[in-house]
Amino acid sequence: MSGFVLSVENLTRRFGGLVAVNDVSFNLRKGDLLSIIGPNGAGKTTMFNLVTGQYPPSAGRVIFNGADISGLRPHARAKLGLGRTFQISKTLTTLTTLENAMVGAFLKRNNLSEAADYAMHVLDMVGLGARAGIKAGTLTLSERRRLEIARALALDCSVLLLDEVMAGLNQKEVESVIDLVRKLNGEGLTIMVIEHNLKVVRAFQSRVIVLDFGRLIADGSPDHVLSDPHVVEAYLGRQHA
Amino acid sequence: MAAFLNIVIVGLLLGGIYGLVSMGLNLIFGVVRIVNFAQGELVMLGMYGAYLSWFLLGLDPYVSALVVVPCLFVLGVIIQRFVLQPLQNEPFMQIFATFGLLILFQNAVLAITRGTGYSVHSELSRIVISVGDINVNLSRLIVLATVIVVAIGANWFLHSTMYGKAVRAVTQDRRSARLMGINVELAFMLTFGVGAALAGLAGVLLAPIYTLSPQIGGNFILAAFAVVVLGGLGSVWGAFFGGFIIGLIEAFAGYYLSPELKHAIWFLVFIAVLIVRPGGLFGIAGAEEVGLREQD
Amino acid sequence: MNKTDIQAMPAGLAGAGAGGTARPKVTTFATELGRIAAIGLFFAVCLFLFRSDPFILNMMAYTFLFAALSTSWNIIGGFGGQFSLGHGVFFAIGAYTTANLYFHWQVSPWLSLIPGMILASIVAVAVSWPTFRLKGPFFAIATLALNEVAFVLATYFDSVTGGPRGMLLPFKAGLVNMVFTSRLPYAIIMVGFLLISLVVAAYVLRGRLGYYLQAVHLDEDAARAAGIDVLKVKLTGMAISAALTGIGGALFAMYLRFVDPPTVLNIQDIGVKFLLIALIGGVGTLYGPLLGALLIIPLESYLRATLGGTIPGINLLILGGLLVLFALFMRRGIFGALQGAWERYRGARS
Amino acid sequence: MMKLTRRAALAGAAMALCLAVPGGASAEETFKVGTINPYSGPLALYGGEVNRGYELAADAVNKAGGILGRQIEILKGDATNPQEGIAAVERLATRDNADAFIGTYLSAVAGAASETALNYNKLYWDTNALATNLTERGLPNYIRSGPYSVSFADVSIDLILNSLAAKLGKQPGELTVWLEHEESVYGTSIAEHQKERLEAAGVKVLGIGAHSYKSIDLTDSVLRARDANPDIWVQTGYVPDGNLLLRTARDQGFKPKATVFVGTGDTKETLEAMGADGLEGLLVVSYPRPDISEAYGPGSKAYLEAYRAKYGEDPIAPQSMAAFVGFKIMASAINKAGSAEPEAVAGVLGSFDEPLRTYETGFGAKFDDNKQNLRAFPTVIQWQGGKQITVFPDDAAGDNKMVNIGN
Repeated sequence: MSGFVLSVENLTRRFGGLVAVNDVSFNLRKGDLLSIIGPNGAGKTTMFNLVTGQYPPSAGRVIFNGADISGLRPHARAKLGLGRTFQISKTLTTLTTLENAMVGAFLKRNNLSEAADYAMHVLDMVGLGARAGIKAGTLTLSERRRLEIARALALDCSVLLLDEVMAGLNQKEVESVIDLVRKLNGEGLTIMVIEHNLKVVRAFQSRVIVLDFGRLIADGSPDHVLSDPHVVEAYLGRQHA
Repeated sequence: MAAFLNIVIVGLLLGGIYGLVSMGLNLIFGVVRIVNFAQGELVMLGMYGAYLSWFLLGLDPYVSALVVVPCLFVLGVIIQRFVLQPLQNEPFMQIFATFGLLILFQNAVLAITRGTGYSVHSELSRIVISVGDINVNLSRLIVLATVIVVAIGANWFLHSTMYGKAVRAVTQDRRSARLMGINVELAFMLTFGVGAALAGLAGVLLAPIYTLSPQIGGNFILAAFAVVVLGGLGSVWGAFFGGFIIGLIEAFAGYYLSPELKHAIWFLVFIAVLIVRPGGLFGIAGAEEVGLREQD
Repeated sequence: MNKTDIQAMPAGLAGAGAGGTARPKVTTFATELGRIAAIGLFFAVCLFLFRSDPFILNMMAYTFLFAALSTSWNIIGGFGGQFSLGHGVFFAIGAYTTANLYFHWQVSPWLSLIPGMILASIVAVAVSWPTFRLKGPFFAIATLALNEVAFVLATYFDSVTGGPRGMLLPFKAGLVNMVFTSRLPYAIIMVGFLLISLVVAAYVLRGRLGYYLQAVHLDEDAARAAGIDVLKVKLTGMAISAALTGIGGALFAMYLRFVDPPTVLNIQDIGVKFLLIALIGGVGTLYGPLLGALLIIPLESYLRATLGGTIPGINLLILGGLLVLFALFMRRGIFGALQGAWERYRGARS
Repeated sequence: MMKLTRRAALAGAAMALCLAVPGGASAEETFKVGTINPYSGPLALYGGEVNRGYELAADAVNKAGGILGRQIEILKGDATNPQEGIAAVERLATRDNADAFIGTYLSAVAGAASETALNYNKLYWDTNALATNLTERGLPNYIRSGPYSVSFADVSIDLILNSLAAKLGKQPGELTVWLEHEESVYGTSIAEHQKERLEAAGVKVLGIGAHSYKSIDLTDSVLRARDANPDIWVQTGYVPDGNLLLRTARDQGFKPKATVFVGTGDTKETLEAMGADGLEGLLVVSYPRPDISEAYGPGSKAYLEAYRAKYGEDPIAPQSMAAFVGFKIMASAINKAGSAEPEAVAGVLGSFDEPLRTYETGFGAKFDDNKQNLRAFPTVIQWQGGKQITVFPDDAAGDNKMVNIGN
């Protein structure tokens, strides 16, 4: 348990007969940048939602900063510092960009201007400073993604969970988000990313785990993992002689 | 024992009335995902329609259905097209709009009739069938028969006709229904039209039983909500069985407990169901969730 | 150099982070207090001008009362998006508590405001705790049912509420009894209540609870992801809103000195009027309900005075029409439209 | 009757002269009477009917010299709930400086409106509100000339004890009664008083049933009454619940020896709902109708002619004639007092001692210290062949006879 920010122990989740997540265990140290990949339906999102508390695990535990949070509801986990983003971005459209970030900043701050200042700081970090005053409904897709990240950061989260944050972005936008993630990780933020874009995973040059049919089939550096026969098989299917 | 049997009959007949009134409400919510707070007023308009056709054309109410029901259908289409369609993704504003319609219809009729308590004549409503100690008024029996026919008809329509399947597809997921080439807006207009027509039918059949007043819609809408929530929003059988359950509860509470408290009792049942099983007995699982997801 | 100076700093230095762009101004509670004070002053002048005209004073008292009640409803209905039709129940609780304490134990209405508020909040929380899981129309239906149950219970429990006969409060003039012969003191009390509800609403809106309520209204999942306990936030908003509505009920009871179920629990006269005013003024905005009340209440009594006698129901006919038109074309109400125009004007200018 | 009005006219004329001389109030300035009734909302029909009674009375009084020598002007104040009652009185008192107020088809409105009128020291004369507490609260400016719920209850009990008992061939002690009433203040207060008087007379009250007038089904109320098998079924309520009870009773085969309705059930609305044969024999205690005998209600025929002449139809409801009479008593009281100030009018009330059968409704005028007219009683009609025939009290009935009771 020493030094792990987040550890997942034998996590399992069944939906009726289907075992979406099957006995998955891994640990996350402070400052790690972990990518979770796997074919569609491998259980990535289910595992992600077990960590964020969307639904309780059928078995196994989620330990966060040493505390067992398996039973906590999503908002309680967010309070402890587990920030997350949504694949379909959930933007509070009638509020301004700044106010969206302020909703997160209010977690640790009660004073209005303090929350607003910190929200501004966070918006600057994700490069949305100039767009702070406009209604969030008018932001572009990639800007909305950045706003989601900003809202999570505003919680002073110690671990950031990104759910397919690159989905739907063009190449230039993907690169700018990759730089952002690497910058945040560089500043010491532990990040866990769900991604199925292998180029992104290579760009992160950081640890990768692979899920297939709910099981953890590989854990290591991108080069090692991507050349692992099991992983190739999982992605491309069995290679017939 | 006779009293007990009598109360059961009274409860079933009352259930028929509640079922018929809430059938339209349930159809509209099931497909269009809108709770029409003005449904009671549509029933009231049906009643006044029956009176008008009796007063002007001398039609017996049961015949006037041929005139009143189509008119209500057209009114329903107009309401959906011009009032509710623009508010498709604004559940908040939908409630405001339907409440505005409620006040509008009620006071328009009041302005025209100055609140006179009209009654509709029908030879049929005089006939009473009595079996031993139990007496049943024919017009209530007609209501019961109608609600059974309508429920079976609606069920057959939704399940075995092509158009019915299209409506059910729209119920499950508008986006994919649209992809399948179903004109969703048209489906909504027609469904709201049928919902209003059912209200008109209920109004016509209830006209001989009640004294007309512009406010009578309010008495029905509360019962209709209790029925659809208990029975399950969006399901035809929900309104059907829900009606009988509420009818029986009211009849037993009224006779054995006290007539004053019977309204409070089925409201408490209503709130209990909302909490324990918001989807209702037959409703689509988590109807209250499904109902409200933004389906563009 | 205190906080406000930072905002005025040139772009380069502002913002807590290095190289941060200037933070756009966020309206604070302090600025709202200034505006509310200005409004209070304006109404004080109006009261002074019309101090000898009881008809206008009566109209103003009634307008201020309903502006305050609509502002209170707006806290949970507008900010939090919980469409409640049951606020008439909290209004009635306030009215009956004060009437009972005054009638049976001669407790001064000023004192009985507190138990009235507390009781209203307790009932609000107890009732909405189970129903808050429901969304939009379901919650509205449950509150409609609540209003109906309250009406039946108020009629049935004769000993507590005076039953259908209602309670006629004796005429004992005096500040302590909150009973006066002239309309001016009542108008002053009502404007006081309006200012209190505006201050509370402003404090909520320009603070954490206000942002949390709006987040809950717009997207509950996003709110949970931002660490918001959605149920607790809704209950807090409802408790505050119900407490204020309870005060309104108490003042109404002393103003009328008569409380019976049809008067305090009438859906169209009380329950629906709160949200009708809020919608037409501007749901979810701070001053929308005030604007709505200033328009609707005088309009309604003007219609009643002129048309009421001739064609029965014409005044409600017009209000019903307004409700539909505003829901269709002016969803953000008059205040929202003004705000939109002001932003477009400011946007175009800068 | 004549003696009084001539003296009043003389006093009025004198008053007018001295008013005119100082050139203050010009002679042709009218005496404004604010009429407070629901002219909108569900009860608009009945509010309008009461106001018609006032208009007819104003015409009559104006012909006889008006009030305090000034012609009367009717100002309508619409109020469907207490807060609107306050607003209406405020408007009429300040904007149109009404000299006196009269009204009220709704008791709740009467309470609030009369207290507001007190603020302006204006007289509030009530002709139609029934709630007992309106006079018992001792408001200095509130006088009621019409009957109140106790008088309705009393006449219904007198009917049972003095007429029905004999017709059914039973002593009061052997009679059994079921009291049904709608649950608002109107029905409850009448039913309670009926119960007291019946039990005092030794009659067995088998049960009291309350119901909401908005109910969709009243079968349970009817079955409870039928199963108790009373001789007489008494119901106090409004038109919607009354009609539904009658229909359900017919359907359920509940035929008590006598059915007595109190307050409503005597209008075309009930006839339309049940048809003439459905109503045959139903007794209704309500305001006296113009068809009462000339001996009991002198001038009632003239009232009917005046109503038809002015409005081109028969009275919609009997409430208007009671309003008509109440307005005339108010006019004579003000003229006698020489001023419309509440204390002055209250002062002269003691001098009123007109016997029953003085006015068109058969009312007399004698006020107790609560300023309630003790000689204002409703009469009882019976539906015979689709017509409302006054059958009780006997002298009001003239030669009309009660039919098929108990046989």
